[in-house]
Amino acid sequence: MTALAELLVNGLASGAVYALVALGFVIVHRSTEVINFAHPSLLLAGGYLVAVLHDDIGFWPALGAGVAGAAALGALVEFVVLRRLRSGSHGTLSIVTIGVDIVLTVEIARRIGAEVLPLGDPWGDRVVQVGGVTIAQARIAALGVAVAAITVFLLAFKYTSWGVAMRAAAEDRATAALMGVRLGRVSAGAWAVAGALAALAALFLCVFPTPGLDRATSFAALKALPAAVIGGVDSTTGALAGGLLIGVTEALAVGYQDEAALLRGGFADIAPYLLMIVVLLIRPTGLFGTRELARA
Amino acid sequence: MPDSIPPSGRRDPGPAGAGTLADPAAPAGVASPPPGGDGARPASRAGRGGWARAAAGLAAAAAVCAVPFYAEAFWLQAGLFAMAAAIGAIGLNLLTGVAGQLSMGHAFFLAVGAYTYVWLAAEPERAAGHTLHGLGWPPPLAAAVAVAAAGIAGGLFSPIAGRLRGASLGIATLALVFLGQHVLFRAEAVTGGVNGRAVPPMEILGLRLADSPEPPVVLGVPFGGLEMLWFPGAALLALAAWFARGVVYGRPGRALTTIRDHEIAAGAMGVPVARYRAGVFVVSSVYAGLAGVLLALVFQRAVPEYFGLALALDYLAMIVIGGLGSVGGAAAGAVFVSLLPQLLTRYGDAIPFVAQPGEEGLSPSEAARVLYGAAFVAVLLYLPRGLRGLLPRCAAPASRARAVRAGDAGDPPR
Amino acid sequence: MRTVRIGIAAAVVACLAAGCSGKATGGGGESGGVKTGPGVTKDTITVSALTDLTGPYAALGKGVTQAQKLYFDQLNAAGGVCGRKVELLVRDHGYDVQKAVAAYSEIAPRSAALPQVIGSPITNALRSRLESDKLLTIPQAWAHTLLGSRYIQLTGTTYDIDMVNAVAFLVKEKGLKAGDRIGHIHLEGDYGQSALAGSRFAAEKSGLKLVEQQVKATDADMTAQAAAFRKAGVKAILVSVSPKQAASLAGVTAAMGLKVPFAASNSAFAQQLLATPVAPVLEREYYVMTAATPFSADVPGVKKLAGDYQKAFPGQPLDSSVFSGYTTAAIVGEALKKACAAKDLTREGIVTAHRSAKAFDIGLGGAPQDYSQWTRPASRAGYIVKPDKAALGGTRVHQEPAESDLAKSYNPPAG
Amino acid sequence: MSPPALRVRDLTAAYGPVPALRGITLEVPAGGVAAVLGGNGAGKSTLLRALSGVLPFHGGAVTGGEITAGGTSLRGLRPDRIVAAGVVHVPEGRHVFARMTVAENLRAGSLGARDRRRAAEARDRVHALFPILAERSRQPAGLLSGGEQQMLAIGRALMAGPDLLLLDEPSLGLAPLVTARIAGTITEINRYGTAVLLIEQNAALALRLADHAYVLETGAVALHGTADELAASDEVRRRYLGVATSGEDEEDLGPGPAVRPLARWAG
Repeated sequence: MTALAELLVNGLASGAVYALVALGFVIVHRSTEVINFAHPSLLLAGGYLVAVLHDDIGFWPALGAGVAGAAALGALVEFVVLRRLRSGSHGTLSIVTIGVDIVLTVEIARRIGAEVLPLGDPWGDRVVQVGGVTIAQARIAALGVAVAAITVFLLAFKYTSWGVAMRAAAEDRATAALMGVRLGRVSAGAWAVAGALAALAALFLCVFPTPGLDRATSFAALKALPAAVIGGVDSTTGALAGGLLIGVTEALAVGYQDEAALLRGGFADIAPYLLMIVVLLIRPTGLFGTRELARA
Repeated sequence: MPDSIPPSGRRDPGPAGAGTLADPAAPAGVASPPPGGDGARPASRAGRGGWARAAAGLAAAAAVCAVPFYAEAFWLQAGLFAMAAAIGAIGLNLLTGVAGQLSMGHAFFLAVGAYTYVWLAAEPERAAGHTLHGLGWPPPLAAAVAVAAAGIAGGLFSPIAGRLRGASLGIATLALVFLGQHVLFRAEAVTGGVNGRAVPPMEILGLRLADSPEPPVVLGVPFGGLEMLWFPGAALLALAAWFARGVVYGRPGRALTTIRDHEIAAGAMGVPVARYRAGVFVVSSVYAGLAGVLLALVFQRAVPEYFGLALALDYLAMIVIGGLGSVGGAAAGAVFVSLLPQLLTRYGDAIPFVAQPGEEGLSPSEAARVLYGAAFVAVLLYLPRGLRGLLPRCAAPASRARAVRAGDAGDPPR
Repeated sequence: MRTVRIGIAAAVVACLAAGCSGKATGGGGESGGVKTGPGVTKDTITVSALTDLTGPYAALGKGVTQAQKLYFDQLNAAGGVCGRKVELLVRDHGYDVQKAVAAYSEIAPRSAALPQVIGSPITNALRSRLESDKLLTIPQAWAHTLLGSRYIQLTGTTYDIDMVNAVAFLVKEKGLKAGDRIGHIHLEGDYGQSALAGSRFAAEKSGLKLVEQQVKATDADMTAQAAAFRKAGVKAILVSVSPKQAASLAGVTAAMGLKVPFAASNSAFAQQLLATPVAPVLEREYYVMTAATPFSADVPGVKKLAGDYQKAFPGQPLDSSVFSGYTTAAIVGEALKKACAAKDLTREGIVTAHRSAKAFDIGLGGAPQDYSQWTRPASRAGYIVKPDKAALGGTRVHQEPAESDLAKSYNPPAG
Repeated sequence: MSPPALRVRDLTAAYGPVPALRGITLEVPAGGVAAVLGGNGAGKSTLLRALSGVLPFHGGAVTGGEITAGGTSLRGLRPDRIVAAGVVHVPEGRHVFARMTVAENLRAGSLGARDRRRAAEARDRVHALFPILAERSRQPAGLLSGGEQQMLAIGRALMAGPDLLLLDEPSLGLAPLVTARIAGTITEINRYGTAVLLIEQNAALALRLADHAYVLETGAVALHGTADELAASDEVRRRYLGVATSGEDEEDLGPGPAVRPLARWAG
């Protein structure tokens, strides 16, 4: 029973990190209907900035710089690449982000080289024991930050002008433009927010229980992709639910691989994708994705 | 009905829309040998232009035939890789470029083709500690069935594909790559697991297309496996390109473009949308299967590691760089993407910004990745029709006008 | 239709005309009384490395390649082989099978041997070509499934042997006994599978119950695996994953209060980990099974190598990749010298010369290696080293190379 | 006299190589109502898109001419600048944000307003004009009826406090009763000083609401004049009012439910 609880708690905690990444996908998708395949490189960039800066300026300023830097990089990508492609279809724009990701990832990975870079976080390898369940402090922080970030964005989407503009643009770009919504600003804003979230996610992907940032860190972003789809690519709530679901599924598949032969041999790694296919078969728009609302 | 001369907001004025309905007499593209004589051309064109074209085609065919007599193994192999890639890319372009279904799972169907061939053609053997199954079929039969198997795999997936659009479809197909690789690693009895498995050489009419200790000498040149594979490879590519052009410029192509641009309108016009969507998925998988078989034959060993995400993205890059929706473009993109890293690695010493192995700086592989990623972005930004757009004669005003009209259907609901 | 027929005819003519080409039919011949083959000219012998400088094994590739450059520079400075300079041709494949195969077909026609091939999948993909080209090849991989080819030489112990020795060590020194549970975390793929073959054999022989956890190369967080080990109540953990994954596992188990010894494959440790927060855990109870002599060992040849390497590549990490690169280059160098003495620098001659070494030892520590057969590992004895921040190269010797009785009774199934 | 709410001179526009507008010249006086009539494909929607700067979203571009509104040149401005200049376009087919609530739709309408502090004031006015929007304020807009959606679309545009409202086919697809209700609102809006450029296929309705009217054919102005002149013209009567050429008068186009369902131009 304790074992199950521990698996669940740890699954939720790593799921929270996936949720942060998935939220980045969702925000860009909501405002521009583009699946941002360059997200992994934003994540790597944010993590890299924290890793190289924390020694000189301390962890918290470095984290701020990482978040700001990744946000700026996101906005820059939007401004330099995507904005010039305004006429392209969403599919084309999604494809172009793959190219952006390749270029950025090669450069950052080259800088990281073969190193494993610690991020100098304050949590270290401290853990909390609750009734026999062990959980790393860093993971509790991740859970807290993810829930907080997602709540903030839910509220912002609902109540701020920025949120209304973003939702309007997501639904109908031409009409939003007719309302005086500045589409460029909306989509650059979305990219910046996605970058900031990616940097936060990078932080939690690279602190305990992992030793630090290396060039493979960005692969985690690929696990968040099914999380975003399972939740529904245009739903912020969905990002949270999808992320947690993936985290728990993975933890359970790993934890019980000894008991069930099916789970053995790396099943945990494909479980998110299997789950995604099942969800898509039942609900093509994902668990929380919006269907067209119409009377007809 | 709204004002109807103008095209709608939904049409993709960029790559896809303009690329698909270009002048049917446009050249097939730099890399694809002309599709077998003049069968694909409308009869009215068979005037003087027809002869000129036939002559150009013959020259190209002759040039292709001459390659194995001159080129060293490196170039033959690179060429064969490019041919296989071109076949796969043409198939993907039918699906993604023409029909607008984003697929990031092409690598999966390549793997189905490659491994089905290996399994059917191989004799049972023991290797690396496990027993490998094999049916020992004659290789040509095995290849044909492998290609069909890839098509069937596509058919099985098409119900899922039919339910999804755009990026969601892309991600679902991405899942295929991961699931497929998982199965390849597990199904050791068929695939050989991580170590992969030797690919039985093709045998046509008793002739083994493989290296042998005493290679047959043709006109003074010893013919190894690569030399011999060159000819069927080129023929298959020509056939694949010819058939794809028929699809693109014929009724199915128009139906698919209409579905891509206006699915609801297409349905209303009586186009059987679901059937076309499934059909193009199957056709594209068949192409992938064929490419997979050819790749396996060139590799001589099929290793699951190869059929991963990177390969799937490579194929997407090929069609984007070459030009969405165009057969010649896909082939050109395939040549570009598959040759670029090899050339940079080989001639890296002579290129100023590329560092030597083991030195600091941008290594050849990195330079290749950066160039390829940048080409990806630059093509979409500045060459919406891809490499193909660089060719003269492609931007005939008449065809553009047609493209505009075909894309029109007012302002569809979002 | 007429056009088509004319077309075919013209194509045939063109093909025939093409026949007047001068495509070379490969090297070979004799010069100065020495038989030569591809890759050997009057004044140079070319050997090639297919390495990974940009992919997941970039760290390994860089160290190996630089060490090999160092070796061949030293060899050439000492007069080369057979009056010829030995040139190392390096091609980076970034761990991509297709690039590697392409690079191979470029370099193979002008190479006499391959002192470095990184990546099991790549070695496997090239295997049949290597055999038909008769190229002496030394992969930087230690999966037993690569055994069984006359042309492919694995150096030192294989992963399975290492794990057999590891279990023997844990039983002997860490007090594991029959009925205990022992965990083994391993990567999917060749490396993990090979290690697993050894641990399964050894666990069964020792009456231990093996708890297996497989992970993928992309997994970074080992919390779930650590929890599973704790749940199973393992008394020790065998580690055959990437260094970063090993660090995560060690960190989590320590934080969970699961204090057990770790015995790791040589690829599950990297010096860089000593800069991360898990360093103290690794220094406490982490043992690495390796055939490579640690640079802190008291072996004159290794001390000299460390000095030379640091002079040639200042500031570069000194780890087992350097040792491995240097020794594998030396194996090829020695084979070339012997082949020269036998006046046969053809590929077959080089392989024959290499295969005549029954107790290869060039003063770099470790157990002598037997290269005369290829279905068994060259050695069954490896060092057991411990991470140590203060030690040169990050590790120090915990136990000198020894062949456990368990390893003696183990016969890996050759591939 | 204040400058006209809109002045268009020799406006040309094209979709790629296909010309869509060829030298349009028209004017909407300050506080006036002008109507544009024309068949399918005459370029009416293109004209409005050109004025509001969203033609590029539809693959087209303005290729020549001048557009000024209240003395400001609009040509080449981004849509948000045009909104800020006081010109707001209600697109054909309404295009309410279906997934957002009615209140949020109205809020979206105020995003481009020159003075956002007056959003509350604007909302009160819209609610007064369309009480149903206040009632349904928390419902998703996609669940409104067609007429309610049209009201929302107009209300949303009013949130920006426009000087000139560009209305594209407000009666499209609506029942006669609803159409009359919308027509009444347009007059009401105009009474508060907002100029209106109205596109309608329901020519009778348009001519009743407008002071001036223009007839577009294949992208060019074929006829123009005061609404009364055009209503009296044989050609307009025949082609747009569905009336046989007799001198039958149009008196029964009176307000309210009495509007006669007119034959629509090949819809």
